[in-house]
Amino acid sequence: MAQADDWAPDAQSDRLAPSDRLASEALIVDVVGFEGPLDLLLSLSRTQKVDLRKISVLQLAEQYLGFVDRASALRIELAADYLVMAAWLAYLKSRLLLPPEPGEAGPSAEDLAAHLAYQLERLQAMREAAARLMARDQKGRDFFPRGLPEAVDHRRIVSYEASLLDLMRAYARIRTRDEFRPYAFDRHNVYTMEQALERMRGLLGYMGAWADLTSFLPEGWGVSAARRKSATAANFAAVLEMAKRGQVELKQGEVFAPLLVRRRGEA
Amino acid sequence: MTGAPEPIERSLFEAPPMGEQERMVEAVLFASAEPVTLAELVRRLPEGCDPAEALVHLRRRYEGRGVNLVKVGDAYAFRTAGDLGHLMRREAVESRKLSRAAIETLAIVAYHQPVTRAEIEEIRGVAVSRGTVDQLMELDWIRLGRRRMTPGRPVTFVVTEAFLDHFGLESARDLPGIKELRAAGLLDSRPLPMPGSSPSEGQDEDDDSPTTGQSELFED
Amino acid sequence: MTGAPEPIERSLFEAPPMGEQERMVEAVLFASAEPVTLAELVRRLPEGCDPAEALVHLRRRYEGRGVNLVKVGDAYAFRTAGDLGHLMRREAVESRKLSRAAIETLAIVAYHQPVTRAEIEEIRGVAVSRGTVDQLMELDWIRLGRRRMTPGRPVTFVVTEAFLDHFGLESARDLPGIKELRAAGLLDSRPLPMPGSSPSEGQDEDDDSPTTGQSELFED
Repeated sequence: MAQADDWAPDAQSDRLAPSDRLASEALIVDVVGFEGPLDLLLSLSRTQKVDLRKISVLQLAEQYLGFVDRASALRIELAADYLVMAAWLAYLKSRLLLPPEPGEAGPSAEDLAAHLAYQLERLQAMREAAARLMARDQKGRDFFPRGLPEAVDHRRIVSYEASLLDLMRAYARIRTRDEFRPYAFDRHNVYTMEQALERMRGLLGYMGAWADLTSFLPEGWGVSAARRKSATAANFAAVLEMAKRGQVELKQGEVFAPLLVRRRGEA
Repeated sequence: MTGAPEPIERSLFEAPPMGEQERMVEAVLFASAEPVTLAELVRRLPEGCDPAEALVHLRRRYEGRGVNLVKVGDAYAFRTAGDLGHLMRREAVESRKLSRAAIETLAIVAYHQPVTRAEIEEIRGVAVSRGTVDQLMELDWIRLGRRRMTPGRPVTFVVTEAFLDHFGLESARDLPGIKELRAAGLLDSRPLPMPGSSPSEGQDEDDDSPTTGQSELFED
Repeated sequence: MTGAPEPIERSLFEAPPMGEQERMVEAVLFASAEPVTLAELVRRLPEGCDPAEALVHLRRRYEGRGVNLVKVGDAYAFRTAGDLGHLMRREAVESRKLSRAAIETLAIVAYHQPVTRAEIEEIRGVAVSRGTVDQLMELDWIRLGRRRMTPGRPVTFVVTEAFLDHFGLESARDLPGIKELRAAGLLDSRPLPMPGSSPSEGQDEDDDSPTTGQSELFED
């Protein structure tokens, strides 16, 4: 192949003529433009201009190896998968050229070559299929659904929506949180608002005159600072909620003064 | 559809035959999100068309059908025939996004079923409110499973057939694992901040309106 | 409208005449932007109706009109005729441009479904990039299928009804050129001559037994 010959490595790659430089730049662009070795092979195979089933894998291997040589001569970093493919093609090439070893097991070189040709043909076929798919009439572009869906009945049924993607992301979010941050949620020293609300509701009946909110700390939560803080905050949130519901009244004489609470309707 | 024979001597930029114009008006009215005025039809149909006449034909065509062509102000639209309104009941569905607490709880049940409430809390790191579980049970996405044969014999939760149906799964085992999620690019490998510690996390919570957030915490 | 005189001695719960059933199906389908399944039509029409037959009549009635009755999977919908798209430009939604990788991945899922990620990579010869699957799932064009019953039990992907709806397909069997591709053996999961020796198989993904690939979906 002429092309393969052009790409043969030559010693003077350090001093490139302008035309060579252009060529090398084109090569860089090309390498970037390919989606991996199979894509590159498919492009190279087009120069043979034959049915992909009748393609010469030997010729293709040579073209590919030439390409890789050329790239390395131009000091283009090729991704590992390009080099893996090069090694495999070199192996295949040698197997195709040499007579099979007597008693050799495994698939013949022809089988391997045929499979590569099949892979290329299949990739090409899927590309064409993709193009045909996208060329179809598409909803919202070529044909349209009802623009004014009717909702006659005003009875509202609430339906909660969640997609599988939401579900998986939620799970992923929880799991990765654990992965990256050792799970150390200290529930022992956390008093939740729900707990506080539950307890304060029970105490509602006993609330008479104005009483300091801090006097409602649950037993055992006033000793350590962390526990006291958590319980106070929870109690505070709980009485705010109860005040919102009209169950208790709150007052505070001045900033930072004790917060007083009593049952609503208490004289 | 084939009206009078067409006069052949007219210009190249001939308006399409009336049958074709009727099709066009039909399609435009169908796809439009609002009633369409005659002026708008004139603008949208090819030069030389007579949408007023096409409307007359179209109106007649839909007479007595399940859908009628009606005039709304000075615009036109298709509407369900008045006597069939009772069939339209299911259209009035209001969809809401599930709260973050609910979707996380649901995810844990799906991935870990059968799972007890304590285990859900262990995994989420926060208490699970009764409202969340109730909501998921009401949606018929989770149900009670067998009791766990451990001290206290806690109840477990499992997902339902309705759940599989809604999420298009054949079985809960078809859910991808964490490795697969990451491999498929569904999962950012960057660690996520803890709730409340970053603004981006704050946005996540925004889909819960403050009222639903509250009532979930303070359910009776 | 008034067909044969109605026999009065028949039951109160008699199904309405076919012409009336056709009107009902017409109204329900017209009112919905999404395809409506046959099961849903049965649910919504009065007891004893035969929406399947009504659909046959209705489909014929709308043949060649500006709006057509189309089948999407197990569901039915009215859609404007494909040749009139140019009139609806105002309604057109600017769709996100899909990358070449996304388009090819979509095609591979559609033609090879159910297909594993490893198989998609094997066909394209490159890793499925992060976000590609994500994007296609977000569009609701692909979803998870059943896990493959091979070592590692990898998840599979299949296309959705929304995909069929978007591309105006009745079923995945109607994909352009699928018969020819199958006849040419290009949809087979052809076994490699020697496991592990093929270039694109580089990784340890050979856990999928290649034979299970096709048969599942295209059994008929």
